[in-house]
Amino acid sequence: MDGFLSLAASNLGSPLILSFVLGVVAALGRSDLVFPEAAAKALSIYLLFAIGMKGGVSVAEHGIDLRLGTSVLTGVILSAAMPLVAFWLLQIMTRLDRVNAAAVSAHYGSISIVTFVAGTSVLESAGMTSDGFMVAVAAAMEAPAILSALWLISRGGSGATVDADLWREILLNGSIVLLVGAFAIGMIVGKEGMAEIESFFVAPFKGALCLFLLDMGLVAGRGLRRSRDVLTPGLLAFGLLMPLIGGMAGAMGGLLIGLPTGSLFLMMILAASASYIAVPAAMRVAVPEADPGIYLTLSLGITFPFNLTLGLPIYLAIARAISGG
Amino acid sequence: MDGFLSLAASNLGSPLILSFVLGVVAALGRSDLVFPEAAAKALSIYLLFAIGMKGGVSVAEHGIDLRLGTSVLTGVILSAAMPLVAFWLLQIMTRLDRVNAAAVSAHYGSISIVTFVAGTSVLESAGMTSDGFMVAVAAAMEAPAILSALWLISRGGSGATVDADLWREILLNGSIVLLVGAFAIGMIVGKEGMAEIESFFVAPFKGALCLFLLDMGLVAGRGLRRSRDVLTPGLLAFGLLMPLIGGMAGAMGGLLIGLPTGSLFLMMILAASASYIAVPAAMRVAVPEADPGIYLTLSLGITFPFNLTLGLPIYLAIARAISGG
Amino acid sequence: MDGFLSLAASNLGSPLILSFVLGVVAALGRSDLVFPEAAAKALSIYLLFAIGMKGGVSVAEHGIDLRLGTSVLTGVILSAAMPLVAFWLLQIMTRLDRVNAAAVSAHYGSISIVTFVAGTSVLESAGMTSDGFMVAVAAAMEAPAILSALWLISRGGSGATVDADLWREILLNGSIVLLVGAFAIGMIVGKEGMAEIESFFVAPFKGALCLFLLDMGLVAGRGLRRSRDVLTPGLLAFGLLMPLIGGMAGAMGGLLIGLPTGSLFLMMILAASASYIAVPAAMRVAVPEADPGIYLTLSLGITFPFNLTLGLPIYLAIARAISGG
Amino acid sequence: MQTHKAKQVAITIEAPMERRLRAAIEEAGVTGYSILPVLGGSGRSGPWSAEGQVGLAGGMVQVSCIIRPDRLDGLLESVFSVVERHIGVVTVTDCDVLRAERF
Amino acid sequence: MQTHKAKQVAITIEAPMERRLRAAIEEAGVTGYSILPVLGGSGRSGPWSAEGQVGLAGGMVQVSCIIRPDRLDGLLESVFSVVERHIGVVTVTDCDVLRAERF
Amino acid sequence: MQTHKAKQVAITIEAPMERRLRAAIEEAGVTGYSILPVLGGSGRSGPWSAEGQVGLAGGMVQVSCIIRPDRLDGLLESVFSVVERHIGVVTVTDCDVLRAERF
Ligand SMILES: Nc1ncnc2c1ncn2[C@@H]1O[C@H](COP(=O)(O)O)[C@@H](O)[C@H]1O
Ligand SMILES: Nc1ncnc2c1ncn2[C@@H]1O[C@H](COP(=O)(O)O)[C@@H](O)[C@H]1O
Ligand SMILES: Nc1ncnc2c1ncn2[C@@H]1O[C@H](COP(=O)(O)O)[C@@H](O)[C@H]1O
Ligand code: NA
Ligand code: NA
Ligand code: NA
Repeated sequence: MDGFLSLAASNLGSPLILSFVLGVVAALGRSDLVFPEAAAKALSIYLLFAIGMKGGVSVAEHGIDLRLGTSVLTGVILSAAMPLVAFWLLQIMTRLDRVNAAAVSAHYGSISIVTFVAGTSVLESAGMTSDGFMVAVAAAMEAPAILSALWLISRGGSGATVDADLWREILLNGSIVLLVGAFAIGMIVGKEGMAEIESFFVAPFKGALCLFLLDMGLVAGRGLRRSRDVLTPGLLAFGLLMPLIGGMAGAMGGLLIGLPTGSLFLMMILAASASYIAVPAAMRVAVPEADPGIYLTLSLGITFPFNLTLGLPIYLAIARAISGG
Repeated sequence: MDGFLSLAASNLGSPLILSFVLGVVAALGRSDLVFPEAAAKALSIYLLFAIGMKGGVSVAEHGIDLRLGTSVLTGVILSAAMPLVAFWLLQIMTRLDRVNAAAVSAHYGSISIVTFVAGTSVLESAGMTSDGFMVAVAAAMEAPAILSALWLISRGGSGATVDADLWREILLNGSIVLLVGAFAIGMIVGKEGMAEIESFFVAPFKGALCLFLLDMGLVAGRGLRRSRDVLTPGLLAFGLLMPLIGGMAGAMGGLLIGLPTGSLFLMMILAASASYIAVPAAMRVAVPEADPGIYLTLSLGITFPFNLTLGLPIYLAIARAISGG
Repeated sequence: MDGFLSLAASNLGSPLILSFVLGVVAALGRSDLVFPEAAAKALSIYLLFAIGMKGGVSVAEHGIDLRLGTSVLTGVILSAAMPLVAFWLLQIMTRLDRVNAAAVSAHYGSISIVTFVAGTSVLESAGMTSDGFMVAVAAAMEAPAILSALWLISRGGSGATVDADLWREILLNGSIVLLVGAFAIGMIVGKEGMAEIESFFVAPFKGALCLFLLDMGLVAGRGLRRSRDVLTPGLLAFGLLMPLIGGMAGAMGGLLIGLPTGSLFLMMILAASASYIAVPAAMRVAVPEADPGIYLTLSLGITFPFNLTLGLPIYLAIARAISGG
Repeated sequence: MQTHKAKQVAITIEAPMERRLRAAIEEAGVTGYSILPVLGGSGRSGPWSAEGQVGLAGGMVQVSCIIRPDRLDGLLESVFSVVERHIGVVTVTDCDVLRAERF
Repeated sequence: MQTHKAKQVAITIEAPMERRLRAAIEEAGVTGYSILPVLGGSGRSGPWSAEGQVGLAGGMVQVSCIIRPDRLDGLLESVFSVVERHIGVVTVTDCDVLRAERF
Repeated sequence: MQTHKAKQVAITIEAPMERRLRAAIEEAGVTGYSILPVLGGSGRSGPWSAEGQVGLAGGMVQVSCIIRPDRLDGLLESVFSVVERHIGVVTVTDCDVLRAERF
């Protein structure tokens, strides 16, 4: 508990979280502070590329090991299975119809790469390490949840179908391509190749992440202001409970395959976090009937801030406790 | 004098000023060189965040001291009072009507954060320090001038009113929120927290400022090309005289409250500089009758370049002379 | 040959080239990964400014020397003469009409600054140096080719005329102004002035170039996908042969004026590379009848990737062989 | 396909006035509108361009509302109260819409 | 100058649907269209803004086609099949075009 | 509200031609126009997109002028002299404007 409190305090007092809070406060106070769309997109490309490459370099360093395979597999299973849990919970806790419940659950099976990145920087601050291949796990977990959700919907008789085009869009969406591509580049160039470019991709990374989190805070705050009425107590409770359940699922998966503390923590984060970029876009195409006000508010307005502020120290404390790290 | 000449020469020969000059020359020569709007906005967010945070960290280092309060108060008084001086001068020196004169004077009471930032980097090059709280003074000086100007207009019987919405827009405008928010973050995270992100916010700062000044030069040059006819000799003289008067007012205020040389210099800059972002936006809303061609040309086309090139060394020489620094 | 193979391998395995390849692959796979236009433009401003300034600083270091003049002159002659060679080749190898052939040849006389920059970073990795003034040569080679091409067209009786406006647009186009302006700034501020800003302009340069090449790969890949049908075998052959011819012409010019290995290599690159920014814009204005699908596909889709991947090591091997470096 | 008569009202206005214009439109009972960026232009107050600008003051946006014809007058009055003292252009165009039940 | 009657069809649709809409337009035999950015707006699904957004999901674009009047029905039907289940607005306006041979 | 008949002329043209088009418009005595960005599109010269582009060559812009009907012919002639050899689309639409004294 003591360890958790000091972790939580140091997390809440980090420039990353404070930048996010500043964004939320500015948006709720209706400041006219905004990030240009192009700048937000450019920052996200930078962050994805950097995190992917770092993962690849680290794998090149330590050699590919069997755990890469088992970890990716575990991630895929988690991503595919968690929507079922989320769907079931939503039917108990809320009055969402089948389509909306399925759409929401797709988000929770998938992942938030920014939460993942914030986790890696918590690890760094704590002087802990993690496996580079967790980036590949992150990429692998983006899509399966979408398919589970679409299956849930089609079982209900609604006509959500996935045509070839949508398949390609889901599997080759920008963030997966960047993560996987940069991961591959990192593996090829290794530590040496990285050395030439690390004053762009490594040193300034955390500061750039501050600005990105400021933007995320602005967007999340604006979303919250606009969608307050959507948030029933049931939905709110789901948005706080589901990440904890996901985190535990991630922990169990990670323990099963013997992940060390740092990677276990990241696996928990992946399972606990909810998508707000790739999945919403897929839902708009495949399930236009589902209300984005619900799934975006939940994943970006509730679960993302929760994970960022309280979730990270909770998951780290748990990861340490159960892995003996 | 000798000291001033060498200061002036080293200022004019710095990459910051030369970048600005390049922008002006390119615009006057009608090159098609342009900065994307989104990039300019992103750069300004970066600069405001960085300067705010650095100020906060420095305050965290040296402890809050009474002078923070007296300096902010002095700044607010200067910002509120200078428009009256400017208005009176404009009525003597030019033929502007009441509304345009008031609108112009609002700009001169308020501040230009880029001039301030350029000043801090002149200090740095000269190996001098300043108080971190001067950033808070800068933020505090943005708005009061607007109210003075609106009061001047309403006294004249014209219907410029400030509704609740405009109040919020003025006080929570993006640059104030960023400066104050980042200042607060800096105070919370302190030197230690800053260490993790300084290779993004500190080391590349000056280079980023070069690009931003290049853009400012392009915008200022384009503005000058378009608004040449607006510039009567009286207006031009005002645009060069008013910053000197403001600078002296800042110097007196700073001396009164016992600011050390570096901070005195910054106070002079704040008083001497004229707004070209926050105030114009407020004027467009509250006083649409005022001609932006006049106030933007003066503040961005005349006073900004003057301060940047000649003003900075002049103010520094004076600050040194009167404070015995 | 051995040297060449290892050069080629190290070039192909560098993060720069791999980023470009990632972009091409993503575009050909129709991923939705895109760079915001504003971010691409901002990156290009950064790169041009940085490369220009570095050149200027290096000239300030080593003093201006006669070779600056002779090199610029050689560059201008190459730029003006190569379109004639290209035009003649195109008439032999392809069925392009006069106007399209002239438009294409303008691109090959002019230069690709990104290829140049990639070349400087190959030099760096190889621990070799080059003359700072080669940046000025690059700037000087942008425009002459356009005039040669317009002359070729007008000789054919078609009415491509260059009015004063177009002249200004060609000579003061953004990239020339940035290169030359930053070069001048670099010469003025010298190594000392550069020191203050090099953690923005020097250290992160290569990493930023990676992202830019990723974008170039995306654009080139998209272009290829869209313009496949345009590419006859003749055109394709031209797009691979012409850079080699250009490179040899550059080598001869460089040898004649006694350039050392590094600069000789850069001169070869300038001659070998084809424009895809400045020249296309000029062609759209002056020769709207020419099909951009042809000249852009050739210069950006064929020659640029060729130079980047195979051309650079080839030119470096040749430069070393003939200059005894 | 079945289409229905409608009016498209396009208001080009300074960016700092956007929030007020939106409020006025909503006050007129119109909840559907789109906002398009404007890169630059020229008018009685001279030419301008958004390029390289940091502040809102320089820029303009175009707000476009598709409405049922009978709502036109209410909307125009509400809009006029905002643009009255400000620079900006208001145009009304006849158009047909698919899915009229939405308006 | 000589002008010809034409129709302008403007479709405001969510960005993730853009690719499908383009395909539908091309299927209807229409090869000319332009895509304009939309910064934000409001509708039955509430207000939105592109500012600071990273994903496509939030944004919309406006696709504008100028066509010969006799192609209108085919185009609308094709477009409708895409927008049917989705949010978005479709308007048709009469216009005149220069250089009608191009359409 | 009182409105007046006007014409809206919209010219979609390649970005490198923008400066010349503006000059032509001003030569025709028209001082009011707005410039809107175009993100991409398709036409006889194939599809294009501004995304990731650095140069002007690839992009297009849309210039929109609201004018008094009696100025239409002069404007079209002036515009035509610029677009004649270039790709681009010119449309004319009837509209009503508020505050006609401005045009
Ligand atoms: N006749 C017009 N057609 C299109 N846009 C216009 C027109 N007049 C003004 N505008 C736009 O509105 C802005 C302000 O116009 P003004 O109030 O006349 O200065 C201009 O800069 C243009 O962007
Ligand atoms: N009446 C309208 N006029 C203009 N744009 C509209 C209108 N209705 C909807 N839109 C645009 O279409 C988006 C989605 O509308 P809706 O489907 O009603 O939520 C809105 O956010 C607007 O950008
Ligand atoms: N019928 C049309 N409707 C709307 N925009 C068009 C149309 N035709 C062409 N355009 C635009 O003009 C550009 C050039 O057209 P084109 O000259 O036909 O290649 C296209 O890429 C579109 O952006
Ligand atoms: Na998850
Ligand atoms: Na001031
Ligand atoms: Na060349």
